[in-house]
Amino acid sequence: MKLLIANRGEIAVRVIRACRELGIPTVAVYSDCDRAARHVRDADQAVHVGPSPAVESYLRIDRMIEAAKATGADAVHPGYGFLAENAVFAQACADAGLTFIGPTPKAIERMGSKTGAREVAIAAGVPVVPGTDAPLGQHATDDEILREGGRIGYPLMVKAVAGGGGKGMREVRSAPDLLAAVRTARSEAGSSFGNTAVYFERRLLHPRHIEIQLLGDHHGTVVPFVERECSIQRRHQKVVEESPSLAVTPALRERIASAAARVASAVGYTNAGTIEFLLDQDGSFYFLEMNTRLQVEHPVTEMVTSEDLVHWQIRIARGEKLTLDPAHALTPRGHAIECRIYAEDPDLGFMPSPGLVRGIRPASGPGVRDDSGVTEGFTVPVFYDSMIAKLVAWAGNRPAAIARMNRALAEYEVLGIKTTIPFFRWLMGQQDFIDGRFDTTYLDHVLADRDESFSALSEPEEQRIAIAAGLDAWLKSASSPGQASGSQPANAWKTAARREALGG
Amino acid sequence: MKLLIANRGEIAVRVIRACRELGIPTVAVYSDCDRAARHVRDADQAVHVGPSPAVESYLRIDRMIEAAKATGADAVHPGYGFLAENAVFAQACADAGLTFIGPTPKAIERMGSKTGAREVAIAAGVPVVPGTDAPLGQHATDDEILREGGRIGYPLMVKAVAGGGGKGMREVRSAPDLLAAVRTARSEAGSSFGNTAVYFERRLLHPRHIEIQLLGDHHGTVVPFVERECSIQRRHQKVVEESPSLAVTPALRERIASAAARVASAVGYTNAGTIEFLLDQDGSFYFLEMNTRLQVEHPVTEMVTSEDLVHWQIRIARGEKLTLDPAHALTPRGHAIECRIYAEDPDLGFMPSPGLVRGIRPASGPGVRDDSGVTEGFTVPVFYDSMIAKLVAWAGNRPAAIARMNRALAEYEVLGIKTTIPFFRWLMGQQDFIDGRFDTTYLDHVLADRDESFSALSEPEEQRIAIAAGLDAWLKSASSPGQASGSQPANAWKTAARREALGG
Amino acid sequence: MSTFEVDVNGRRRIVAVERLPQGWFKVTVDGASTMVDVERVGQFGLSLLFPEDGHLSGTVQLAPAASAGERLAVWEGISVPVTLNGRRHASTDGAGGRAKGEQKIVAPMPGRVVRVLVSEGDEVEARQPVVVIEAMKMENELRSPVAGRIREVAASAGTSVEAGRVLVVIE
Amino acid sequence: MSTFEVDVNGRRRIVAVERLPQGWFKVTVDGASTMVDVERVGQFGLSLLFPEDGHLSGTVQLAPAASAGERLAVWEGISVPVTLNGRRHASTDGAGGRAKGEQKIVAPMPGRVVRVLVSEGDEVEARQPVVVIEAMKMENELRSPVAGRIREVAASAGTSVEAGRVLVVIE
Repeated sequence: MKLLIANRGEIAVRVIRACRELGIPTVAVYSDCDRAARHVRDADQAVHVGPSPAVESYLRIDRMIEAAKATGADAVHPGYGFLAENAVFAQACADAGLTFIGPTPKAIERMGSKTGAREVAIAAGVPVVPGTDAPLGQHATDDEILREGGRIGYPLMVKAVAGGGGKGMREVRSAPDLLAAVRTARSEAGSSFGNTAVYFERRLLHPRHIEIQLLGDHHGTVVPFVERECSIQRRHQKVVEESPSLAVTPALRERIASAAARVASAVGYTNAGTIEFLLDQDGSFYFLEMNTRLQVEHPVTEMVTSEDLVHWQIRIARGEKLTLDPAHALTPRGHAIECRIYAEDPDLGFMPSPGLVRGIRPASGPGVRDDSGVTEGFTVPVFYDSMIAKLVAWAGNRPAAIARMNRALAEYEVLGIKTTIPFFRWLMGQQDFIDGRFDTTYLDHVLADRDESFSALSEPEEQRIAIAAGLDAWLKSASSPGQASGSQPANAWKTAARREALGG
Repeated sequence: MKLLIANRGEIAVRVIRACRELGIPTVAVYSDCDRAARHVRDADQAVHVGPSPAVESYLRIDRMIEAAKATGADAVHPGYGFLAENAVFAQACADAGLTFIGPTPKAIERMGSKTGAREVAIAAGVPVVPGTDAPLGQHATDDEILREGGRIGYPLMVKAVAGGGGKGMREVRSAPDLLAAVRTARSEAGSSFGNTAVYFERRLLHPRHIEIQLLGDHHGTVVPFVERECSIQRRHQKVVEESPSLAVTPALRERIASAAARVASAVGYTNAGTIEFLLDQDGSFYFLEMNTRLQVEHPVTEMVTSEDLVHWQIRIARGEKLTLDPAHALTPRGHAIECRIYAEDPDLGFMPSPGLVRGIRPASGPGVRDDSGVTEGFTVPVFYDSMIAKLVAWAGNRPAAIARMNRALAEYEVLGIKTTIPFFRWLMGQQDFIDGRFDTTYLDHVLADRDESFSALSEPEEQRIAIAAGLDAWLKSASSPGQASGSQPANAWKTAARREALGG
Repeated sequence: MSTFEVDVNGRRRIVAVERLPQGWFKVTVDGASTMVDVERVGQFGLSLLFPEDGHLSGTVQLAPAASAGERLAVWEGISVPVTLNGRRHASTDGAGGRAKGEQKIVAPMPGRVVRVLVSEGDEVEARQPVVVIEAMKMENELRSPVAGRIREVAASAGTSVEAGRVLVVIE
Repeated sequence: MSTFEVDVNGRRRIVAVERLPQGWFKVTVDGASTMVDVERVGQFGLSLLFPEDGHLSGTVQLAPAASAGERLAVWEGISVPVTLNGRRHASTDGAGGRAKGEQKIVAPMPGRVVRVLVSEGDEVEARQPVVVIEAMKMENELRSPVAGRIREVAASAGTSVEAGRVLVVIE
């Protein structure tokens, strides 16, 4: 096997690592701005697939197939995002004789439609969030839309049928806002997914987001794993995930896992996938959607079950049987937490903060796993999702895992750009998070009320930084050529900048 | 609790991490050459304890106690090496009212004498390697020495009573070499440990080094852990350790672990310790010695048992009960391998290769743990053990752990100094290692026969490096101030060196 | 002795640095002095020890940031902007005060301006949203890094902007 | 076009570098040419792509080593010494041959010379032990990095030496 990774950044690095461990040569693809990216350097071969905008590179199915042909790759891993849930891509791989590391095009298509997936769940006897059965097409009248909204009840969610990642999704609290929300969601969905169809779902008031990872082989076996808790979301985007969930008892775990397995089996699902549920305060759970790919948060499952999901993806695609013990997959060992480290400034509303990484020293040591995708000297581009690393802490129990995550965040150094590390340091200290008192509305609520900076330092800490800056300027001026010690300190940083620009 | 770490380098960093996770403030100590060392920077406080030679700094008991007093520390972790097995130090801590994170001075003293430890093992009904019961004092005559040697039989080992780490140890194959070996061992032992007493042990021909980690609390509980396999040694120094051992069946594990627990219980052992055994080809095992401290290789035990030994050391010292399940401690989860990465040049007889670390990018990602003690900009000193990192790979089984270690070694970058990484890359590919066909004599034998470089590259690889060097020179000359592109490439690296010397 | 104006997290401090014979430095921040033992570590790091202040230890990384002349200091996972304004001017009286001067809010990526939330002359608070820009199919609020008054609004809703384009100037 | 003499792992190669209009380089090593797309990454790294040679990818790190003028190239966990001898001299005929010139074996740490295993005029092989030095209470063999002839022995058994002291010169 030779495997082409139709993706970039940390997930491409993750897949390359798995391939190296399995002795499989790898092919990376890259756009203009990713020429010096880590995934390009770590792969055995690398093929340029176009300009920086994703539609001209990482979303170009034809270029991916060409790159595979040019390098003799016979398998393709789509990662997540980009073409990962694109049935046309999976079919194009199959047509070109390439093994697609994922489910069949049919399964992707079936579960990729949110309303289609709901039908599958209903048929499998799995409860779904009350909502519209059929999507509202482009020509639905305002009256039809309002009638359907009234039937579901408020608050409700307007969702794009082809949606994902929080895009094309709007919350509506009362009828007067519905028509505007439908218009916005349609416009977003049209530009993001090329499909303006939307549907409505009742908005549960305080749901947790609980999801079940599963694997299916080509011999009819489907194995569900212990749940992941992904309720810590900002604007419907997960930022912290953990496993297991404090809200799930072993008995409930059995029930949710078996529901997830029923849905997957109903479509003959193969390879890795995840079924997302909303867990209501009364313990009832509802099918939300299925992600027909690997998830960003797969490491927390790996850490508590001792399985390697990417290895399994490749082995399943090769036709191997799932030999893992189903009881083992449902029994968590300790507790794992993942923080998604983004190149964003949490103090400016989580604005993307792309730029040149001047240095990176990821956290390490006992119980810490760093899956980062950037190195010193790489410029985080503006064109894609700005996640630069997944940081995972494992420990024997949840409080110890939080303490370890705190330790890891404090030792993680990213130089030159802003990241969300200060935000996570704050979150790990929040009593509600520590006590597990949260649902999917928690973070947006807390952030809305919050006005302080996440990067606030104590007076002694700020003084220490001022001292460091003063000493830095002193030392730079003292070492400048042709200058007596400290004579022209005002120019110290400018001189340094010139030197740095010259140096490699 | 505030904890002073009476050590340096990666083990000091390891202990600081544990303290941060437990919310305990830390105090580092440092010698002249360690001013900018990572352990100094990571601790909350740091105290200078003397010049670079260890006898003037890290071995100064008085300075350690003073540093604790000066900073208000009330506990001391000795790490390994330096004062870790020094009963006088443990007693001095106790006398100063400091909690020593380790066993009692009495236990250290009792088990620190190799002949005394043999007596404890014999009394506990644990077999020992046939050897002299009483040490041979300074005044033993040549006749007495030769008679005792004849009684034990050849080959035999001459060992310093106070020895450790391969020092003061000599193998003797026949009687004519005995007197010279005793003289050398005595001289080494005298300068290393201030004690010239030696004893003899029969040399097993193909033994494996198997050891049992254990913990004892202050409430009479002793828990032994699954064995570590440490037969990969160069000149009696461990370089690779793993857990579990391919040579140990569950039944044998039970027997060795229970023998280890009997020895520890016989001296009322508390805190972390390790009992080393030789495992003969016929399955018999012999008590070798006890290390009354944490070991370098403790991470492999942590990875296969999900316990944190340094956390436990601190908790035990605080008086907590050992609540872990003994059956769990003896049941390995998967397989872990550790490589000790040294600043040594494996192609020049493993000569120490101290110097300025220009950059370090440790391996990371799934199943990899890096415990490194150096950062970019640190000069590895010539004064101490040259280990700069412990790299550990975990996977579901041994072949997968070896494959992962290979992947991790290939991605580990240490710039500016030579390390033993190329040696480990070679070792991981040796069929005897892969098949588990080795004993403590394996590595020295293979190395003696071997003449090729560990850093040999293929012709295309060397060409690629030559290409990189040529391009580097071209780019440097092109960016030099006041020079036209490529006009004076000969000076490119010299110009660059000047700039690098100027820069921070 | 050299004196610098240093802005940390938007707060200006006067830092005086004096090298002592034994190699340590006497550093005075806003009038209070402390003894510092400093070592460079790597390209951008400084290890600080305070031998007369409880032997405290800490490392500050000072790497160049995206805006020229600014550094991003990293301390225990927290990063804050630092600027160095050079030798103290005799006329400066800003010790302890807020950093002065204009602040430009620029588009951090190519995108489309969705909404402009302020007008010229408005007073804004630190971190108040001023412009909403759509990029990567998500709406992002651009906020003011400081409290101040809007001097110029150079963006209008519906227009496309390149990365680095100045949208709002705050003084 | 610029031409360099590059020693990799003790083997000399002639490397000619020519920039092509589209930004790639034509690099000729000992007469064989290949197309290279190169990017700097970080302080010392170079990412190489060979667009016309199977799209191969690899990163070489070239950091300064302890000996002045030498670099230590790191490739997939293997590090090898690299020196650059500058422009090719018209008289050089060493293409593909062994690196010429003297090699000094220096004490890598302070210690005591235990044994000297060679004499002036001896022929030694690459990696043959030449001096045994005791440091950190362990005996360490110093080996010759190259094959050659011992030109000078500057060490004698029993003497203490400082780090960096030349012990043996090989030509």
